[in-house]
Amino acid sequence: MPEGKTQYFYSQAVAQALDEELARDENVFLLGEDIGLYGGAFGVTRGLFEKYGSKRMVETPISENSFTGLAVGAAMLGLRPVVEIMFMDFIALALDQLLNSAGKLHYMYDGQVKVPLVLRTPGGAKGGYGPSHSQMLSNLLVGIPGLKIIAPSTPRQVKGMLKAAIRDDNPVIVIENKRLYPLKGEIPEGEYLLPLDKAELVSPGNDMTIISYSAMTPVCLAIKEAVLGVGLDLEVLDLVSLQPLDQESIFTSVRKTGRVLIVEEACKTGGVGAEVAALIAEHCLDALEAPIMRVAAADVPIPSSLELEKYVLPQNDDILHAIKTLRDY
Amino acid sequence: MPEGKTQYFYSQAVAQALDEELARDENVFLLGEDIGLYGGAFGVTRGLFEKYGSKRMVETPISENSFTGLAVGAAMLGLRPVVEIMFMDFIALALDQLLNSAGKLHYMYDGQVKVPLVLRTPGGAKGGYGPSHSQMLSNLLVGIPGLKIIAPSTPRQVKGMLKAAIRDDNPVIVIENKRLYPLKGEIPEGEYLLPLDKAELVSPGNDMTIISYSAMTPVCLAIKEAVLGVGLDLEVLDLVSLQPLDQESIFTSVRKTGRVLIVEEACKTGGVGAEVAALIAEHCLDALEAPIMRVAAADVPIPSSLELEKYVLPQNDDILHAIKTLRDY
Amino acid sequence: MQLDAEKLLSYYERMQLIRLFEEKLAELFTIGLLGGTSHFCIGQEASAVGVLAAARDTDWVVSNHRGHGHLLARGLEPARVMAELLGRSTGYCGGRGGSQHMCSMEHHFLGTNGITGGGIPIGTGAAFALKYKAESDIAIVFFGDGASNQGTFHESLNMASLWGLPVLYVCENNRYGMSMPVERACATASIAARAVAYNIDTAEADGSSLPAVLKASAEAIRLVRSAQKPFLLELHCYRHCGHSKNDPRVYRSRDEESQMLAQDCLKQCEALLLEHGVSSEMIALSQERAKQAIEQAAQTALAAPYADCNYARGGVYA
Amino acid sequence: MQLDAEKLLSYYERMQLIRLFEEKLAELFTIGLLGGTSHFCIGQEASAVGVLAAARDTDWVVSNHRGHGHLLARGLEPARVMAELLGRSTGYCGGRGGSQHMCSMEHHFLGTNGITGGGIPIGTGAAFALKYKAESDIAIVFFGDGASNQGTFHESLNMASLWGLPVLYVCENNRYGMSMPVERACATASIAARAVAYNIDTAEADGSSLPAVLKASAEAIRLVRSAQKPFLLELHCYRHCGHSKNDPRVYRSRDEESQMLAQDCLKQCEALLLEHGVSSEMIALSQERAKQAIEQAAQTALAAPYADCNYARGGVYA
Ligand SMILES: Cc1ncc(C[n+]2csc(CCOP(=O)(O)OP(=O)(O)O)c2C)c(N)n1
Ligand SMILES: Cc1ncc(C[n+]2csc(CCOP(=O)(O)OP(=O)(O)O)c2C)c(N)n1
Ligand SMILES: [Mg+2]
Ligand SMILES: [Mg+2]
Repeated sequence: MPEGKTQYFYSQAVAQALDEELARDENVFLLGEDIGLYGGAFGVTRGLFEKYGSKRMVETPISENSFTGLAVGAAMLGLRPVVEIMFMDFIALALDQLLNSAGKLHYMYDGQVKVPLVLRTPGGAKGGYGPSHSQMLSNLLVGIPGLKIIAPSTPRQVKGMLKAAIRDDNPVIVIENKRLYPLKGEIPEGEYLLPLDKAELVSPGNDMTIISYSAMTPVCLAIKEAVLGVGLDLEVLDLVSLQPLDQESIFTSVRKTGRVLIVEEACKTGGVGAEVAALIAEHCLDALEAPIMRVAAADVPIPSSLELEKYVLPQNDDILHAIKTLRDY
Repeated sequence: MPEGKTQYFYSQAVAQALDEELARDENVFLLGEDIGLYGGAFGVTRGLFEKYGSKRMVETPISENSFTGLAVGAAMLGLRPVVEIMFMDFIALALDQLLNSAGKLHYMYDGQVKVPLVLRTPGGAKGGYGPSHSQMLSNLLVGIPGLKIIAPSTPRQVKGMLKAAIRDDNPVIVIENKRLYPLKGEIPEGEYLLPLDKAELVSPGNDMTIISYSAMTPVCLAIKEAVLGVGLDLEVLDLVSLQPLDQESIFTSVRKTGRVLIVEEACKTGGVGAEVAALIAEHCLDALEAPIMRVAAADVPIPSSLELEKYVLPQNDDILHAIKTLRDY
Repeated sequence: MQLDAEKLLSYYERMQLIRLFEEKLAELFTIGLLGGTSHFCIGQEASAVGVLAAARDTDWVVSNHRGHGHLLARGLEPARVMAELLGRSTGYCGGRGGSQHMCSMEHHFLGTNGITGGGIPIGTGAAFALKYKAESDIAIVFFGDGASNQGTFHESLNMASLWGLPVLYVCENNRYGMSMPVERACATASIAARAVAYNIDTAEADGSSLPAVLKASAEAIRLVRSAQKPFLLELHCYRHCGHSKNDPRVYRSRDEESQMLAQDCLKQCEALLLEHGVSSEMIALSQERAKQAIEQAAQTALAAPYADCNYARGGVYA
Repeated sequence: MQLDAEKLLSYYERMQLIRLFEEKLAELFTIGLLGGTSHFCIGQEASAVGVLAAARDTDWVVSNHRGHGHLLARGLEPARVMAELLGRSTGYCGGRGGSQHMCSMEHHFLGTNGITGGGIPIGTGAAFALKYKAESDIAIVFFGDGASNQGTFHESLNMASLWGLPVLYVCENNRYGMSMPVERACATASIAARAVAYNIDTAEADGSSLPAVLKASAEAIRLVRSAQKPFLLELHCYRHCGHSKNDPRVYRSRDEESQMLAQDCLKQCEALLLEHGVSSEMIALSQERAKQAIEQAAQTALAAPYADCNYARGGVYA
């Protein structure tokens, strides 16, 4: 991290993006529970209500399915709703409108409509929130046609991508992360946008590719530092975009290192990691010098106890163990 | 197919299982839309209302989320509800209760409760039903901890497994298929149960493993016959159980043939096929003589037009093409 | 809304057009030219035609699975609606949508919808946008008695009321949701009675009487537009046909059906035309025009091509 | 339900126990011994204690995210509830559930629930099972004003009414859903008013008055049990605390809060005890007993061990 430049929290970066887009385009409005004076469960939208008022900052009753559907209808008529689902765990309630409306309308109505909807929601465990407030549910969403899905891991990424998402004419799910909100990072001066379909090679290396996203990326970067000492040079690739996946970047890295570990906070089975592994096994088999490994949450609910939670979520030791296995293969 | 023995439709096999379990255990009841006199959208429950009456055959208002939740509550108190969701596409409406209640309660309440719930639903395209009535949504469900998920492909399988599912103390999703309902097959005489966690080697072979489930299994079996002529001996493995996956059977077959094609009706991205591929790439890499290939539906909504639908769903030609690619690799 | 003979005849002709359109579909099903499934509104034509006659062309319409009447009443071309059902590239959605997923933005028709209750929040969102942009158009959402049991009904009406959204909810209560009689599915005697829970004004009308529909919806639309708040109009109607293809209608009696058929909206409208001094010959001529239009539409649609492979697999993102 | 001094004192002590339990939690949060989040019911103790005092021990209870009061009023051991919150293996769910996911089948307590509105269909399903098995117990479902905006409220009440299910819906209307005032979230003046849409009988009562809660819920429970049909009881109450940890309560005034604090259910109950001739000393003694119980509970809970790794990763299937 370069010294001297201003560092912002991830949550501030989200707020900046929202603020700038609200100011830029009056068709942009926010919709969700307690996003007004309260500022949202994690304080992300704090201050925006005072600035933009109740027309642009629409606080809803607790009706996830219908306010998401309402946003779809509003988007069809040209507004650009930014929906907040307070915890990602609650997205299941809104899934019908995402699956059967938002993702399908542009295609099934033959391009007559666009659904420029953004849905922001924090996934991941914050520590002790328990089974219904801790899940990283990327698995549920990836594979729903018509959705774009991003899971930025840094303040810089989330600001530039959220702004791009709001300007994009498609439904975009922005997976934020409770553990990322209080992390700091540099944000470029002035306005900038980032593409929604590119992975980021956050740290090049030669010996092994670590693929991760959301809050697991900083974890993997720290592990990279840790294993430098034993002479292992990891390449850390942050997926950033979960749908579409940036296959080229993935394949390039795998072809370079020949060894792949995928690290995610979601449950192991049926997730983004599985898709990435399957793509690699289809397109880069010859480059592989070792099995494709995945480290992810155990396939159980996330227990409330802080102690138990640790055994369910991917831990540094799990990652280190997998790295060692791959190295020794 | 052996001659002389009685053949039953897949839909009849489902009905037989329901009938036998309703007769056996009075805690078993059916719950869903239009399952009474109407017999369900596909006639599967026809005749059961006349036999068991309105206490055991509970017709619901159109309230998928809550009647699924109601079934969860009833199951906690010891009943054994068999819920029908009329088309699998509607399961998104009930997903919260599956994700945050049914799948979690036994674990998060520390084993104090069991949720012996069965949810039956037909997935898949029947031809021209369009974007909201044709989806195979296995992708949405696989990876939800605590659920068992099966997708039987024959009358024999579905009868024995549905009966076992009803007796199982966990929530079990039974994915039926509109295209399978009118297919015939033999059913053993007398009562039998089949395990919920085993794949079935439906046709052994030496040259290549084809892994499929639900309505793609008969398609793959037909293709096996077709390519025998060109000297290719396919091994067809029907997953049957999508969660948990029968890893041993998968790995055994892959180690035998060294070549794998996964065929599914769901969208390609993020699905069961990806998980199977990922498991193989982790556990059987050395046995692979060619990339792992997948044939699945395109990642778009399923168009209504019968002509267009063909281009989106996996077709025989796609499968044959993949087989050729694998063979020539 | 004044109802002179000329207007009445034109509404009658549109209702007739809808009826014949679906009878033609039934024919095409039978001879195997039409696949998939669809839901006819035979018996409910007055509701579609009446409500949409009372609306502005620029008001936005959201429909449900039983939408052919709404589509044709809104003025979409029968040939292109038929083409959509036949999966042809000239259909309103190029064959991608079909009966339950058909949209024409040009007609301010935001789509039929295959998810029961799924269109209710979408229409509410359209009203939200109209209010946001301070436009004077309103949203009109059609749904059935069965759909009023979905959570979306409750959640959406609540928001519409809280936020004063200009939306007319039109419940076509045809007594059944598929095979389920409304009495066994809704714990209240009427759907309108439910609106109390959201502080929304309501009216009920005989959905088989075109004048009653016209009157009630003109009044309701006026209120919604001027007061900028939602309204629920319950239209009591009946579908003479089955729920969808191959419905033997075991859940209701032939007696009930013939009683209801006697009150058929088209028959009622014919009687009214005669009262208004329109001759039988003119009525017959009108029927003939509708028939010709449908024959023509079917021919045009059947002659149209299918789109190709690239079209099927592409276009998921804007 | 007769309310003599002795009973009243025992209810008071239970309310006191709940209050002190949560004040202890606040302490543990502050010194970092407690993680996660939880929602206090400070101010709403009379509702939990009153309703459950009127219920049978074998009636089945479903709670929501704000469930400590319901748990303790139901007679769960404070030490084991606290242990659950602290994630210890002696907790009712071995630490897996925590505040929002705690269950004790032994107490016929079907669980707190972290999904707003998620418990409503579950409790309705419990009532379904009770009716199915022809048992005389009923189900009691606690939820808040905010939860009444979820589709599950609408869908579940409709089914309960249609099928005559023995369920008491208890809406603890504390005027806010998180930061959202009920007037901005519900289009009706009361939650009870919504039950009309499902043909369900209702009553409203002052949730800060223990006698009022006792009376209203005894009556409601009697009705539900005897008539085998649902009932909605709306209890008007107030949480003096924030929604959860770290809530600066910007959405309401300190003035409002102090007015409501003056009507605090514990204060009211103390006055009533004095009226009933219970001396200040006896009240003080009761307070002391509750305090000791909580201190003891906290010590026991804090001394308990955590479960191990295998326990965390196993046990997902029965
Ligand atoms: C979410 C969902 N559940 C169930 C269905 C199947 N279904 C289609 S129409 C229908 C009945 C709808 O009844 P109603 O709303 O009264 O409309 P009607 O068919 O009578 O016009 C049902 C159950 C569906 N399409 N979507
Ligand atoms: C589905 C869902 N949406 C949102 C939340 C976040 N949340 C937790 S409690 C709450 C407010 C609930 O209000 P109310 O039902 O009135 O209960 P109260 O907190 O006032 O006791 C909200 C929005 C949640 N837990 N679940
Ligand atoms: Mg109906
Ligand atoms: Mg509240």
